[in-house]
Amino acid sequence: MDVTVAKAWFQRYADVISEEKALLTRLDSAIGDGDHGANMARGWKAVQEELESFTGGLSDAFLLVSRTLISKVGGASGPLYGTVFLRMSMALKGKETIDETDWSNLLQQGAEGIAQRGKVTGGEKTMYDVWSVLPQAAEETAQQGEDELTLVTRLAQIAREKADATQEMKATKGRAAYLGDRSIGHKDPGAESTALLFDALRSTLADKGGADHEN
Amino acid sequence: MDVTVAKAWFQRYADVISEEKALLTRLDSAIGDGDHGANMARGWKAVQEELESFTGGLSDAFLLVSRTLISKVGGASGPLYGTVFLRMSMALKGKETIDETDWSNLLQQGAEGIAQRGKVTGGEKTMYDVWSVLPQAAEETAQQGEDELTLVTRLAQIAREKADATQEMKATKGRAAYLGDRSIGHKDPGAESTALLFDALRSTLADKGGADHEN
Amino acid sequence: MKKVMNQPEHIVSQMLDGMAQAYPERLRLLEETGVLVRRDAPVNGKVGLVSGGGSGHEPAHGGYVGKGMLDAAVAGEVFTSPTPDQILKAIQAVDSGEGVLCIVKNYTGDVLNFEMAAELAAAEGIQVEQVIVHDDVAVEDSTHTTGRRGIAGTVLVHKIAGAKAEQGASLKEVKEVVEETVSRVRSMGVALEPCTLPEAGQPSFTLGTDEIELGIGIHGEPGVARTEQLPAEALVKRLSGKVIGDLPFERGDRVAVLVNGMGSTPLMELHVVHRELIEILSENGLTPVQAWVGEYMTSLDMAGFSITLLKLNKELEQLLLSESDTPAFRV
Amino acid sequence: MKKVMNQPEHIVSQMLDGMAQAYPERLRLLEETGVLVRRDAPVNGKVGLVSGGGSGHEPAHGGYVGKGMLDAAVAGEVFTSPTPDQILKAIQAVDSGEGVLCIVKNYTGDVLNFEMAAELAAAEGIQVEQVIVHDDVAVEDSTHTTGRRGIAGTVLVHKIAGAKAEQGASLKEVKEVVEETVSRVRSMGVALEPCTLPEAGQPSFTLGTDEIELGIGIHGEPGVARTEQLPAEALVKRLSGKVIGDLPFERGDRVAVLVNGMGSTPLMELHVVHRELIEILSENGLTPVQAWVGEYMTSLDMAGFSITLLKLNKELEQLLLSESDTPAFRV
Ligand SMILES: Nc1ncnc2c1ncn2[C@@H]1O[C@H](COP(=O)(O)OP(=O)(O)O)[C@@H](O)[C@H]1O
Ligand SMILES: Nc1ncnc2c1ncn2[C@@H]1O[C@H](COP(=O)(O)OP(=O)(O)O)[C@@H](O)[C@H]1O
Ligand SMILES: [Mg+2]
Ligand SMILES: [Mg+2]
Ligand SMILES: [Mg+2]
Ligand SMILES: [Mg+2]
Repeated sequence: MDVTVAKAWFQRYADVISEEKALLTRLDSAIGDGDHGANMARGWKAVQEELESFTGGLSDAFLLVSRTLISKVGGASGPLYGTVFLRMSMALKGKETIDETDWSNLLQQGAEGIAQRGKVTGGEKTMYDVWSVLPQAAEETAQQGEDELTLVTRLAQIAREKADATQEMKATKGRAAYLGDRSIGHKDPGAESTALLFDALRSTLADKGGADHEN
Repeated sequence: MDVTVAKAWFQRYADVISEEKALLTRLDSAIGDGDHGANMARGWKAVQEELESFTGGLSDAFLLVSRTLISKVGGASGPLYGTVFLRMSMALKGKETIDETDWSNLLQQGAEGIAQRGKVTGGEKTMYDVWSVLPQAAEETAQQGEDELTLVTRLAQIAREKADATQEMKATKGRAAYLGDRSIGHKDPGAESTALLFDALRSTLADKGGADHEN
Repeated sequence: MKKVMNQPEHIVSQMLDGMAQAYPERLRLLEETGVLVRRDAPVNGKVGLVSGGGSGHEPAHGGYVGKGMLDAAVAGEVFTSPTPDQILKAIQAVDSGEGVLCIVKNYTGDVLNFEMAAELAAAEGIQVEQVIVHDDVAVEDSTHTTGRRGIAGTVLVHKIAGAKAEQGASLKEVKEVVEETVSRVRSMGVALEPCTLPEAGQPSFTLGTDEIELGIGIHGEPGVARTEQLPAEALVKRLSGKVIGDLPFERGDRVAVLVNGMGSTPLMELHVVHRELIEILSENGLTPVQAWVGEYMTSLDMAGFSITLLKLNKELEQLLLSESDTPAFRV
Repeated sequence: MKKVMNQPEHIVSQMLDGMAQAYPERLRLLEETGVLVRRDAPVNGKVGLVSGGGSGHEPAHGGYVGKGMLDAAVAGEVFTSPTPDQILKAIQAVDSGEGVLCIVKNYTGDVLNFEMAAELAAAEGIQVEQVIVHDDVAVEDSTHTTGRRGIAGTVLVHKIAGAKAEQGASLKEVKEVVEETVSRVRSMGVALEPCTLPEAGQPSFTLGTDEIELGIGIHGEPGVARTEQLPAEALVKRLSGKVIGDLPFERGDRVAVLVNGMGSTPLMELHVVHRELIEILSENGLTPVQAWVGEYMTSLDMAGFSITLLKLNKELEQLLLSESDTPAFRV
């Protein structure tokens, strides 16, 4: 991933969020307060706008996302996603490009940011249930000698599974926790938006792969 | 009509109102504020209770109805019906019983009371459209030599027709006036409660007739 | 219909109990009458002010009882004018010998019952005067009809009447300033959703999912026209156009503004209305001197709002802004 | 869904415009921030008080800005905590050098955003402290979970904090009395009908025609249990039972009472609730010292209400009853 890929990823994700706003709203209405779709759409639309005039490097692109989310999203997801991208931006300092071997550390930084900010551990039915398993998955896939696209495809797959698996969990953090047992049977909206994030990354890289072949 | 008949009439009418409360509410909801059923039911339930311990004469019975309606009904219909029964009570002063020849004057007093209190004339889609035609009908029927039951049956019939005829009128008095042309097509609730009043009188006299025959 | 109540027949008396208990230093409830009076009524040397009407308009009218506003509020059953007996009790309770002014909204029921009460009070030797408020520009104004309804503008009338009476003005003087106020106040409302009477249990009318009703009255009686839903800007323009277009407003006027919620429209939306209205006023060269935005004259759980403008003069402005201390209206 | 608004994305900023215009002597709106501050902020020698949260709770929080209460209120998008940038602007605007106390309702989003703002302010050398309000007894209180929500009781916390700060107390002293208040305030709510977010356009949950939801939160998030509709008496008994049964109340206590409407429940019904509550308090040997009945912390157009009790001591009672002059809360 270099800054071009990162920008394409963020732009694509902004489009995805705008398309899936209603889905996220619906999930959040069931066990939260129904604003996750609007929150994410507001934040990522702003990211898209900011990116138009952006000319910096890889780390800066992540910093831009972090700052924009923190200042535009609000709610629980604003500081949480904001922290993720902030930590990733730090981890990317000085790098112009990363490959499959760097992903595990990058994700580790993001996941730890959520854990600290959100005082959350696994199994509490939050976005952290997705983030927390990704570093190790990246590590293992890289060790198997797979390329970045394969690795990211694997991440997207796992993120999807983990997001879907939150459905059967009982929430103990975030707004859904107020529902107790009644939160079971509904997917966590933050976990879903995370799954969409990695799916956008996968399709961005896949397109780029296609484009590279054509060249 | 003597005081026994009057009491039976009022008691029967109280029952009718309690049964037809929903109808009056529905009519008033369409072109008014939906309280005519509750207003009348509250007032006539109180009349029924007051009558239990009542031992006075004919004029007093009408006065009791007047006072009770004025103090319990409120709205437009409270003072209007209250005035009707007050004027009738005055007209009945000193009489223990009336016959077919007295009805016209009695109704005239009632109708005038409404006209004065309500500053209303015929054709404005109110209860007055019913009351205003009854004195003459009573006069004519009495002149034809009919007995009281026949006369009252005729009154009930005319009251019913006149009440139904308010449906096609445009209201210019009372709350329905705010609707202008949109009041057309709905029956006036006060006209309906008046029609019910005369029907209760008819069936009271008819039952008494039956009872008299049996004796 | 979901209402927080016990038996619907008791909702008014239980509401009055709760209200009297919430403001024990300000109000007292006359037993079995539905009348809330100022704790210190009758106030020596002051003209007594009585208003009232059907219940379901809370905080009207009990919320306006207190220093600088009403001396008594008479609560009828839901949407039903109070009876002459009730009104008489209120008049008796607030007359200090200086006479009593009744402020009546123009509905046949209210007018008739207050009229009868005034006759009874006069028979007892109490001086009683009456002013009829008819601020609703939605209704055609014609001497051949019932005339315009009294709606939310009545609250500003209460305020001015109260301030004048508090100054020790005579019954005649208070009545004059109130009549002047009535001639300068105009309102119009809109309903987004109907209200449901506790005893009826059914909405008083129905509106389609995209329909609104312009010129609604405060008794849930249908308004003067239906239209599809409009954005706040267009809706406020339409209502305020009728209000401003009516008689008394001219460029350069100073006006008081009341944006009144009908019961279930959130304050958030009322503030959006206020924002639109301020813009329109400025386009029309009208200066808003003071605004009240909130629920002042409701219609049970109706959704919607009304807009009221009062054209001020020096005296009215000073009276409007002088101190008042009542549960629902403090200046 | 029928709302009086223009584009749903603009409802919050237009609402804030309208609010600032309604109270120009009391409030000023910081451009492009969603922050309403006291016109005279920062007040020399006084600790600054900042609160806020998602919008949709009007009059909270802007209605509580003014003398004797908050110095600034930060409005997030509807039901969305404000961002650290916004909160930082508020902190900066009200710090007179005596430091700033943030009063935060216990929601993950509010806590995280206020925390980040406090870090940013501290980096600028501003002393910032934070108190978290968690008065909702409907939610299980456990260190392993998110803990109890902050709901309507927060308004009484604002009042006491404001009174203490107005006395010139230090940041530490204000924080202490606020923490004491938080430990003594308990609330619980019920929804009769759900609310609809302007952008979502659909109710946030659905209730059967005879169903109500107990323990509802103020973001329209579903509550803790559903039941069939109950008469006011039984319903108030059930809610107040949980509130009174919780930690701090004992016979002989003096309490402040807040009956809060959720948005579309009429004042009439809130007063019926108040009446029932007063009866229950007296059965439990609790003395109501002062009651507030109305809309204080709403949830858009939700129908329902909450009950709050605050166990007083001498200082808290004196602070609660001392003067305040804000758009929505005056003593
Ligand atoms: N303490 C926490 N740790 C990690 N994630 C959390 C936490 N609290 C909430 N979340 C995530 O945030 C999501 C909700 O975000 P959003 O709806 O935008 O904010 P809010 O809950 O404030 O309305 C949840 O679905 C969950 O994934
Ligand atoms: N000015 C009037 N003259 C005669 N009858 C009237 C007048 N105004 C109203 N009414 C009658 O009163 C009835 C309404 O009574 P009710 O609903 O009890 O009172 P309100 O209109 O005050 O709610 C109308 O249907 C009409 O028949
Ligand atoms: Mg949410
Ligand atoms: Mg009626
Ligand atoms: Mg009525
Ligand atoms: Mg939220």
